[in-house]
Amino acid sequence: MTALLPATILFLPLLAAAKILLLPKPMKGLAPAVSVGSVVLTLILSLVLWAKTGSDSTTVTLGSWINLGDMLQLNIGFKINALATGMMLVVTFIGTLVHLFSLAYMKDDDGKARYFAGLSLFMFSMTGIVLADNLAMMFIFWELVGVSSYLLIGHWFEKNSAAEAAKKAFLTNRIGDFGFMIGILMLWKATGSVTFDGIESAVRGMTVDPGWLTAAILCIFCGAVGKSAQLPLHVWLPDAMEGPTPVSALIHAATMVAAGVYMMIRVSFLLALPDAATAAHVIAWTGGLTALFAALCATQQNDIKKILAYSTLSQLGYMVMAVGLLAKEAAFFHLFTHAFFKALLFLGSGAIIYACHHEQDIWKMGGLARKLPRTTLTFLIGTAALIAVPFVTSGWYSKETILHAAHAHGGLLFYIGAGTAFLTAFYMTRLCVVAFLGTPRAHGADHAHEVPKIMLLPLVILAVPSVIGGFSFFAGRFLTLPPADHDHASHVPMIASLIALASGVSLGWLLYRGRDRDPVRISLLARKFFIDELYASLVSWGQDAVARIIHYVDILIIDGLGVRGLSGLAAVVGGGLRRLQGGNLQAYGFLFGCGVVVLLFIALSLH
Amino acid sequence: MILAALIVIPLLAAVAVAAGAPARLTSLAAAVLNAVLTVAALMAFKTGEVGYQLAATLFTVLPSPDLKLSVGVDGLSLVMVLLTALVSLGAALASPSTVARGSLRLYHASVLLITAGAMGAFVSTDLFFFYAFHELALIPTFLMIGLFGTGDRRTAAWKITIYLGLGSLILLAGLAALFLNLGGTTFDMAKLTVAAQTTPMAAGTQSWIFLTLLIGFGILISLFPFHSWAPQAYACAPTPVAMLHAGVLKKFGLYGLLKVALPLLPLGSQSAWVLNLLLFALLGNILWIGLVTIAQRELDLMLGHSSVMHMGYIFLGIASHHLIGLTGAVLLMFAHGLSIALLFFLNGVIRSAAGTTHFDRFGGLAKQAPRLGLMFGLATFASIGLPGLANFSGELLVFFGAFKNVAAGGTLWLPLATILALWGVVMSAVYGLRAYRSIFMGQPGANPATVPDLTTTGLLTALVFVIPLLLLGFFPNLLLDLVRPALAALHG
Amino acid sequence: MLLFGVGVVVNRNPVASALCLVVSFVGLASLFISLDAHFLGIIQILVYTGAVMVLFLFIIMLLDLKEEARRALNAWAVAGGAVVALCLVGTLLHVLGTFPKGEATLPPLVVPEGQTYEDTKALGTLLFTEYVFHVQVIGLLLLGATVGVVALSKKEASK
Amino acid sequence: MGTLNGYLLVSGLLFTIGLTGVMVRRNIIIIFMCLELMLSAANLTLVAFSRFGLVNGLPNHHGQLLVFFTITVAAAEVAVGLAIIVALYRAKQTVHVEDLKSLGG
Repeated sequence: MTALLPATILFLPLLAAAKILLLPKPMKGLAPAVSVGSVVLTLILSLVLWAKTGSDSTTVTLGSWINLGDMLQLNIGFKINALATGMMLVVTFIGTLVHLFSLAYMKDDDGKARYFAGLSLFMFSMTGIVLADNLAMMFIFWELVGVSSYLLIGHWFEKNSAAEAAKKAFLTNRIGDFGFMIGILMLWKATGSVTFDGIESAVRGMTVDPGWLTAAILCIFCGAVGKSAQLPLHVWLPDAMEGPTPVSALIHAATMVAAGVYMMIRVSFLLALPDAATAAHVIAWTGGLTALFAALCATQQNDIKKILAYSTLSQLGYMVMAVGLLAKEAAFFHLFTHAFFKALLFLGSGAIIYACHHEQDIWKMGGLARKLPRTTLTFLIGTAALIAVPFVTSGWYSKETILHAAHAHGGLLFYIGAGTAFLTAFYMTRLCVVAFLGTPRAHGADHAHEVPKIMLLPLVILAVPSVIGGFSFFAGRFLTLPPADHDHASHVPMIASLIALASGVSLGWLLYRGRDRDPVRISLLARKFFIDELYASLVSWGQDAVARIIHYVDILIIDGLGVRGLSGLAAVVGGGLRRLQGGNLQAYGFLFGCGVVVLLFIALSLH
Repeated sequence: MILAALIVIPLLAAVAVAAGAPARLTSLAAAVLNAVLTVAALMAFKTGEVGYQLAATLFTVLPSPDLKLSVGVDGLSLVMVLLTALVSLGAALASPSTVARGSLRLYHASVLLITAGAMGAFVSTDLFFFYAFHELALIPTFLMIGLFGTGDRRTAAWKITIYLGLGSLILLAGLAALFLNLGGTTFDMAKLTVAAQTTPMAAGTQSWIFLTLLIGFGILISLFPFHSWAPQAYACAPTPVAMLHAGVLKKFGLYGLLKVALPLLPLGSQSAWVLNLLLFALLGNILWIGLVTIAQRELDLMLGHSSVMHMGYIFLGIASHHLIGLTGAVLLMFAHGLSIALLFFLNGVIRSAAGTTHFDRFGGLAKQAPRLGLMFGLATFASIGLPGLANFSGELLVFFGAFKNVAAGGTLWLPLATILALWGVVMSAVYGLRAYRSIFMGQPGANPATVPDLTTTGLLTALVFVIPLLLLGFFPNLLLDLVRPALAALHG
Repeated sequence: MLLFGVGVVVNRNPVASALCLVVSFVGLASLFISLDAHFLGIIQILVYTGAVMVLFLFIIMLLDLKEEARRALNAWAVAGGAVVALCLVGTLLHVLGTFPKGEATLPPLVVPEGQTYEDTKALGTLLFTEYVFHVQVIGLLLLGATVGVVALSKKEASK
Repeated sequence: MGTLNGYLLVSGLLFTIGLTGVMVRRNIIIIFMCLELMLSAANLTLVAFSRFGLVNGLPNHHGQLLVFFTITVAAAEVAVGLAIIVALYRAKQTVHVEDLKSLGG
């Protein structure tokens, strides 16, 4: 296979973004068309790529990015296998729908051209991550998705909250990338390669120092922690909801945040090494704790997008946990199904927000089921998939595989997973009951009306894979399903998740049916365990205060002692010399004479 | 003769401006001509060949010791010439057509003299003129800050004069010691390199001379703790001077380290204690100054500090003593030169329109000045090392290089220093984005300053920097292919 | 001659000092002539004793300088001067005492047959051949000095 | 007196006298005269060496030319110097160097 096809898929969105940027002002109206055109084309090309690849795995190199002879070669190359093509389909499919949805959602926005340029830039960067055959190239695009995410979260940059959220997202990701880079360097140091294939063959051929390996894996995992918003770098994701809702659906639900999981799956051969058991353990626990933590937070949020954001965190936690449990197929399976139903939920929430005149508080909605029946229906399908309604939804199958893996692994993680499933069912029921049932509690919801067709269309399209995405006849075409060994598997996970689902839904129903105000108030959860506050004070008291102190020290000591000391010395010496330069000609004459004599003596003594 | 013309044109233009030619037009014409000639030199340069090309001896000053004004470029100096040509073109575009006080002729003539001095320092193949041309560029710099600066310009001018004067003096002492210890018969850099290889000095002598050179060059580059002249000087300097000094003249010290100190003192530069000192200092640059930068509330001071901080990465590349790191350092020098010049240019635009650069006075500027916002964003992203822009490639190579040498008998500190330096990438993102956030995003605070959008000339100026940054971000090999053979020849 | 040189220094009256200087210069000119440097001797008399000294006297008259009031001599200056002078003299004597060629007496001049020694001619030839550039420079210098003097006095005059 | 040493001794003493005068006297005009003395002393040395170091049996005319130039420059110097003294006197009404300290810091 030549590099032409993947290269086209990669660079088409970049060309679109550049073209939008270079469009002259009067033609900025063409921006959406350019962007949508490019994304549709990449979807088609991705399908071609998927069809051509099948179950092969090939690596092709497009060209050299940095060429330092045999010292260092960083290439732009593509590792194309079923994983990559499957991910590409997810990205381009959801990308296309989000572009379509945005056409309506952003119709009246002033910065439409900027928005679509950002979307195209994102598609470019995400494609780069998916197709990259080496860590360096992945890191490049890793940073670039960060930028496009920054641009899109900060789309409404005049809003202080959006500006802050964009900054926060970028900086938090930077912290993760810091670790990622160290991990890349450590792996390069140990194996002499940055390509996945090179590293894989190297670690199979030799033993890497276990400590070094564990540290390297955990450092790489830092990148995933940042991008996939795992504890403790999760804080940016809920704030990222300041961005336009389609962006939240595409970037902060379906694709970019899954990039961390995807990356860990790409390097999962490292986790499978016997020496990496500790690292895998840490990863699994990080995922599990994030899942539980985020689900707890979600139960007390009132902003519809925040609830969904925390649920995203929680589901990502599942995936990361699966990666840590060495069940990479399960992780990718869940990534795949989650992408559809979470995109559906986000676009659905976008439609709701749009219909309710930009109202995001669920307590100011209510009775929407009657006002927006079709939107409600698709939203409910998404919810069903998320809370894993058995047998008929995609989420059920993928979540089941993860719980199976956790159960097989044994220990506490399985119970955490089950508990999270219960919480998921509970908070989603709360959301649906409060928003869709009852009577409108505010003006916006009262005057809500069904959204335009172009917004509804993506919802309907997404509802299909949300349902059938988990069935093996569908999913099996796009990805490697986890080995099905139902004969030997215990039924404990299935029973546990059924119990969790039933109890969660009924508890939610009982608590929230017919309420106008939240009957439960747990400020610890509503305030997200005060982690934001903790970080804020850490930044302001730790970093900023230290920075200010150091600033003064810099002025006082270095500038003070250094420069003042230097100039002080100069002043003393100068003062001494000044006495000599009294302007008295005779003194000059005397000194001149002395100089002559001294010089004479020197000249004589030299002979 | 192309290279000689590169020096002579700005000199002639300076004389013409002083004599009464239209100031802005003449300096612009000289800058454009120089840029064209630089492109011609790039065309004429044969990539991959070792040694000086386009070499010429203009005149012999002394037959013995061998001292002559001769020019020539290898890949390394050609890159610096290109940088000088680009930044001086930008600076010429950014120079005003009227000045509030003082003489416009003096202003433009000084800018041209700085350009000529920088060009001369980079194309000279003679140690003496290498030094002398840099001094030629420094003097108008001091003058300009004192005469045309803003804010507390007198203090700033005195500080930079004393500091850089002292630095030059120490440098001179180091160079003299180097010259004498290598036989004292020639100033020709190529012959000195040969002499250093055939009759190496004792390791101890080398270490001491290297330390002297490191301090001398270090003061010029604002190596921690000799940095405190830089932020204030840049904050007070007129825009073209800040662009030229931060963009080009500061790189002279690094160029000197790469071209003179490392190849002539191979043992001295690798002796453990000198290396440890260097690592300590460069971490000071990155972490200490990084924190100080975070504390800044004014754009010009922040940029001044950030330019000090970024020198740390280049020093890390030099300290790595590995070809990867050295190549990365050169790429970073080039990229940083362009990005900081662009930032100072935009800072100048904001300052001249608003009269202040304090963050509290701004907000949401991207709304009223979208071009400015875009260019500033690109420059910020470049300087915090985002892929797609040249700085990232340079930083990446520096880190790879510094990490590479862990096993090659390098000191234990090197990997740790690399990791600590990597944290600097996070810090630069913190201050870069904070500045962007406070000035261009969010709601305007009380009493906001208004800044008009970039004019076409302004946009053109910015593009002089942005285009090469993007080009090298996507295709770093363009520059690496030039630099690598030269560095390989210099550092064996 | 040396005595008159001392006279320059010790005389309180500037006019007397100047006259002592004249005599001293004439002595010097005679020394030049005794060294067969006739041309320089004449020049010395013409320029120094003629032009320069007249200028000095003219200025002294113009400024109407009286005898110096009997100020207390600056003891430090005198002591310092004496020390430096003694040092110099000591060094001089030491050097001359150890200078072997110094004992040489005047060597006779070797003049080709049928010619007399004409130093003026020789100097003139040299001056306008080998040193013609230097003569030009000196000329310029004198011109500059003239202009400078005029400028200096004129500035005062316009005050 | 016919020896080289004799001439050098005279020259040296004359120089010393001049230098002493510069250091001891306070009248600027006399200081100026003493400077002329020192210059002349140097001239004497030059002429003496020129006469004693014969070239092809003739005195070294290059040395004598240097003396010629020195005299010329000294004349110019005297002219300018005296003009300055006059200007100074007009401004300060004094020729005593102790009263002329405006150069001091």
